[in-house]
Amino acid sequence: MRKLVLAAALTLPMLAAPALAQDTLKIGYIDPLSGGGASVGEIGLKTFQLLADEVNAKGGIQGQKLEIVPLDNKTNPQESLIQLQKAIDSGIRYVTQGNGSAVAAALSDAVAKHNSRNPGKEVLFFNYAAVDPILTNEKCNYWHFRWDANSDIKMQALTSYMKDKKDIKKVYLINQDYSFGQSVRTQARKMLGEKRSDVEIVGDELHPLLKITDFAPYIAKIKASGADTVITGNWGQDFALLLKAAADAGLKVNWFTYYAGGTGGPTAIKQTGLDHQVFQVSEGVANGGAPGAIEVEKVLRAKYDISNFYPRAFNQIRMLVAAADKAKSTDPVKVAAALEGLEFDVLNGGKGFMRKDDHQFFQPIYISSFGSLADKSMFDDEHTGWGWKVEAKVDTPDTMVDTTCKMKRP
Amino acid sequence: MLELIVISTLNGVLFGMLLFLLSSGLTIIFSMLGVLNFAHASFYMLGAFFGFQLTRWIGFWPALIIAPLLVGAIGMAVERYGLRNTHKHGHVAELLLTFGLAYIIEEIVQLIWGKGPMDYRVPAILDFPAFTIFSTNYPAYKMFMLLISVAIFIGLLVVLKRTRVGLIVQAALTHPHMVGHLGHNVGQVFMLVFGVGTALAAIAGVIAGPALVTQSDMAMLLGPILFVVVVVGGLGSLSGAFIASLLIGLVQTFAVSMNGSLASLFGPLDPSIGPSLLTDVWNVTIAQIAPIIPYLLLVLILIVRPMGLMGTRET
Amino acid sequence: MSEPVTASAPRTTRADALRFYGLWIAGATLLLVLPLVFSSGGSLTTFSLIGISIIFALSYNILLGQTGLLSFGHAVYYGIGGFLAIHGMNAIAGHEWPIPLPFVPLIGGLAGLIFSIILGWVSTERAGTVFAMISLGVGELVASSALILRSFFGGEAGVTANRTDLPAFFGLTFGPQIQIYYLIAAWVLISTIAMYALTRTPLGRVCNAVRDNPERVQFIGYNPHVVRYLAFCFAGFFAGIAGALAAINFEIANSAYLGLVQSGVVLFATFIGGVAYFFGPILGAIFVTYLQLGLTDLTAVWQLYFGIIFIGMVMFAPGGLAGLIMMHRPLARGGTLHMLLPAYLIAAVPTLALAGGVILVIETVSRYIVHADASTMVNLFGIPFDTSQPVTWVIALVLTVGGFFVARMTWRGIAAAWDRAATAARDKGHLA
Amino acid sequence: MSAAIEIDAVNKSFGNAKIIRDLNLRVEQGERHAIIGPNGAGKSTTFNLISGYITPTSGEVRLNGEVISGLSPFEINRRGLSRSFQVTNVFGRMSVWENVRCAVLWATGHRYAFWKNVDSLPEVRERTAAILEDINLAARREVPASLLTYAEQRALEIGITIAGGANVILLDEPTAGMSRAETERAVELIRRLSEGRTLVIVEHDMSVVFGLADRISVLVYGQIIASGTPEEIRGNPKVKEAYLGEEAH
Repeated sequence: MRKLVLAAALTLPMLAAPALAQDTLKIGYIDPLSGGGASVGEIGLKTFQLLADEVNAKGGIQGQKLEIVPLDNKTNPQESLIQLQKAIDSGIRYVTQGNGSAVAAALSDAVAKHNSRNPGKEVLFFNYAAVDPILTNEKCNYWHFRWDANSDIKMQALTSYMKDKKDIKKVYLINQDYSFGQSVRTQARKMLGEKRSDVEIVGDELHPLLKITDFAPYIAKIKASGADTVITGNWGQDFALLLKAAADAGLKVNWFTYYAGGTGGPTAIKQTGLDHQVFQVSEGVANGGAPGAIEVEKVLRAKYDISNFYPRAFNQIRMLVAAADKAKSTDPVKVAAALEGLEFDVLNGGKGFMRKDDHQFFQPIYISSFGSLADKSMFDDEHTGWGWKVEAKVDTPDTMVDTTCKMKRP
Repeated sequence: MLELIVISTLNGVLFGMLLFLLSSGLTIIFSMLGVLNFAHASFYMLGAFFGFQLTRWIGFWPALIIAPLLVGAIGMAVERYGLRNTHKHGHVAELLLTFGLAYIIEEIVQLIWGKGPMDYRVPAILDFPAFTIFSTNYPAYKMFMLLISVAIFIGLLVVLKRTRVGLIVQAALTHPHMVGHLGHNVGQVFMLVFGVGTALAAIAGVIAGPALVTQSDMAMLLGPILFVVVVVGGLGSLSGAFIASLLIGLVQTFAVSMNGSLASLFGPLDPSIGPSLLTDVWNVTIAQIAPIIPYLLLVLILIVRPMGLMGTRET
Repeated sequence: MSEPVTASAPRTTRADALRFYGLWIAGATLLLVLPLVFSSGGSLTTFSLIGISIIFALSYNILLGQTGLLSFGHAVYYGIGGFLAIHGMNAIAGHEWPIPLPFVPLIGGLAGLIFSIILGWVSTERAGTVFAMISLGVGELVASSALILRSFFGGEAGVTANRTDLPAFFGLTFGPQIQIYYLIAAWVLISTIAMYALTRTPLGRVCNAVRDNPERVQFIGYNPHVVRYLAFCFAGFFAGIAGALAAINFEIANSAYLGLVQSGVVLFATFIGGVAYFFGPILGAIFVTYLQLGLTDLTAVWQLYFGIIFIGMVMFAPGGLAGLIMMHRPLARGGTLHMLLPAYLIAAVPTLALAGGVILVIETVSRYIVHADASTMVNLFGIPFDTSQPVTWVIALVLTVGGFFVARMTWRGIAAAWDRAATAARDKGHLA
Repeated sequence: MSAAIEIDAVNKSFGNAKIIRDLNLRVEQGERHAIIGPNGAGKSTTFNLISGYITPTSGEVRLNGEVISGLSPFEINRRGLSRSFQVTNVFGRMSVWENVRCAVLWATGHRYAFWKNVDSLPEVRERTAAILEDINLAARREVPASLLTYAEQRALEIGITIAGGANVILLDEPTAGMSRAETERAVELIRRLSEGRTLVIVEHDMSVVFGLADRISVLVYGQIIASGTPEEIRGNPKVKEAYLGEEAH
């Protein structure tokens, strides 16, 4: 028991945060910075730090300096809540997170509870990459804002594109067996059915998340089904390994993906030699030609040697500044009100807006394919010499999906 | 359908042989030293990463030789300076040492190579389809993997049957307490056995690295399956490990190619039943539960036959 | 309960009894006043987590320390307790049952107990390696099943509840963390007393016998399988309570509760604390939780330090922190502890240098490789080092290598001093 | 009244090796019975068969008339048979006091109780204390068993064996490795403790055997070749040839 006192004495200086200086606005960045997801988390952190520099160079937010506080959540919901608590305890009023819808759901829930129990100390949660639709539908809440297109929106855009591709006849769905993968699969079935009832879904596979080391058996199944197109929400190693196995077996199909651009993805595509046969649905790539995006891409590559994975992070922080300007305050409650319905010129060109009903941001969505580059000035990825090429743009109105959210406003 | 069976069988046997490369070393180490090496899959991972790095520097073929030697040397050092000193604290302490070691190796690999997947490629000379069956290619590299594992399997048999150390190992497999009577060089034999066991795991790592993903979590993914293999086969039984490796390799490969569920067998449930445990169980496909089948098998085997398929010892 | 922790014979004196009860009262008082001394939100969170971890580690020690069962799947019962507590809270709120929050941990405990009763009989048939492997298999099985049985486990996202929806308890709503802290503290006290009491029962004693020699136990009338099974059930019960408290604290339960990582952490905590003494896991839980929370802020490679500390403990101090402390007890009783002091002080210098060197090597390598683009400055004990400078590499290597050789010499000095002190104590009749 | 132990046509094979061949043995109530025989004759195996450590391949073992072959060791123990081991087999990390107390618990009816404080059970305490007095370890009660001297451990082994109050006691070479003086004390102890109980003892030391036993059985190659009083055994030519004669060489 004596040890307890000692430990407590040691704990105190560490967790008792210094009084927050009024001239900085801190955003708690809650994402993995150690463990399996760290490489992704670090990229996000660098992106946000770049953004903070940008904002501060222009005089900050309402005169306050913007600071990003990295908080390592080890991609674990429980750990995220500890980090959230830590952030709140040190006076942070804005948190952002992106990796893992499970984490986002936990954070969203915790932020809502905190805000209802601690009026006057509200915290806002900015979600930059967790795409489970549930967060802006059944589990929506007023304090959560999402800048990434959720998976339904992406599927809406993807199927809008596929509608006119008459060579697509047999589609195979392969997804990770968890909430995101399941929503991809359900929506693909539903939306394809609505837009292309002639397309046959010849396979619908759910495989365990991040546990498969050899996708050869799955590829054998795809091959046996005679599919000409595969739709997958797979990310990380589940994507890289899937493509690797496909290349090994000589499977020649078109791949419609959500996350082919993630770390390791471009390398895997290049290895398989599938030139412009792997498509990705996203809010844009620098090769799309928007001047703002190109500029940012250059800075990120020069400074950190990473590509811009998160154009939405730019939309997010710049919109925060805009909302604060509109509200003439950085008080989270006022900023939240200002954000609702706010329109914004997005990084990759075009208009987007934060829908008031569910706090989901809508923006133009691009379908791009990965392969050899016609133009030398274009960006390649992961030093493969290949890069993204925009195939189609789906404008904001065509990406709209309904929401079941019944927002409870304070 | 037939092509699915042929391809799945080949893949299953291949995965099984890889498992055997690891489980054989694990089994021999367990028989000799009485300790289940929790870090065995970590040596497999080290093999893959060393293989990757050496391939970059000096090419794949030298790496195939040197990486296992390096890993074997590390294994010997672990035995000499780690396990031997911990032995006096009992088997639990030894098991915990290897448990901690698995943890540290993963962290060091992450420290050096980062957390992302490595760009570890199949050597160009083997990068072609070996044969095409019903329009599905089977990569030559996988045939090469199969060949290597079979060659090592045969080599292992020869060593066990024909050499002095092999005889000692065999004696240890059947009569573990006999190991104590080896005389003054028992330490050297232990060290050698640990070195060879970890080197075998490293060979598996070097050849599996390009075919599967070379990433810092590969040990964590494979480790538990490995224990399933040695326990299902029977702790301390080489033939059991062989059978269990193939069994689990095949079962896992075939399971993913099956879409059957209770719903497809008996028809869907009445939709008026809302989401519940029943609907979960009813609708889950065999493919979905493929990765947990080994654990189900483990628990079943241990209930029915606690000493494993071919085991003679109960603990 | 009439004796201090380790004594065995029933020679209870008044002084012993006083000391014994004094210890518990001191513990209770400490739990009571802690938040008054450290009142920041951060400390409350930390204390709450430590409390949960203490119960969990103590429950694990019923297996490892008391009965000699090395489990790699203890988190199953922790997680089940957590999930049932969440579902229980939702059910209570939904049906407006008059059950206040402080009783919810019992739901978790019972859930853990029931699952142990179901899974335990098969698991405990054998001890040793087989038990360890079954626990690993069952752990993986349940953790993976959690992702398949979505309606109950909520998939990746887990299940949430709102603890303030439950009926108030004497005006307490359990919204603020301070109320949760006291709820956890109360359960820590209850569970600790209960688990200590368990060690003083006939079953608790026979558990030790099974740990030491399961074969012989059969020849004094006991079925070791039954003994292991009962111990397993108790461990499951208390793990369930810990899981329920975690669920109450976080208001969420997800599959990570059940997983191998959680099982590994409790093994670390228990072992580092020391399995041979009842209070060992308490120390371990405090230490490991503290490291988990604290190291993350200081270094990106905290898990590596974690592993190194663990391996160091396994190799050099298998008795854990408690073992290290209790080693000194005979010397303290004999009044010869001071004889060690000079040797300790001399050894401290090179040992700290060694530790500093190792830390510097790790941090330098980590900065050099992982954060090549970020700041190259490492701040060690207030001294800044630039990892891009060769001089830092040289310092790190000199500290590590030099520190090791000098430290090894001074450790021999400790051994010699120990012998002298022990001999002196024995002369005074304080060592067996 | 039935015999304390009856072994009826028991065989035990390990693989192809027949260790026990058609063994028949009868130990009467209250008698001190010694089993002697050369190394490898199957003496320890016989004990293992009686105490349930191993089960016979064929044949039957009866305790007080009840068939016990096939039962678990703890079931046999609960029926009143207790045994010691040739290699000391105690609870190493527990104190002497704890060792004996654990052995007392089942017999005093406390079994798996988790609702009683083990320290406030007077009959357990008294019985443990009495046994410690009996085996002369009262002064060493706090010492962990693994730190005892060899002779002390042997005494503790006997203490644990008799603690449960079994009326049939099997002692496997209780004096092995002891000095002459220690052996004498041990024999005295065994004589005292076996008062009013049935004792079966395996022993190499002939002075112990002939000093202690009421009856002696000679086991050679898994078979009893002779059974009788010490005098009968001493005069038995078969025994002389097979066993005593051997020692004379």
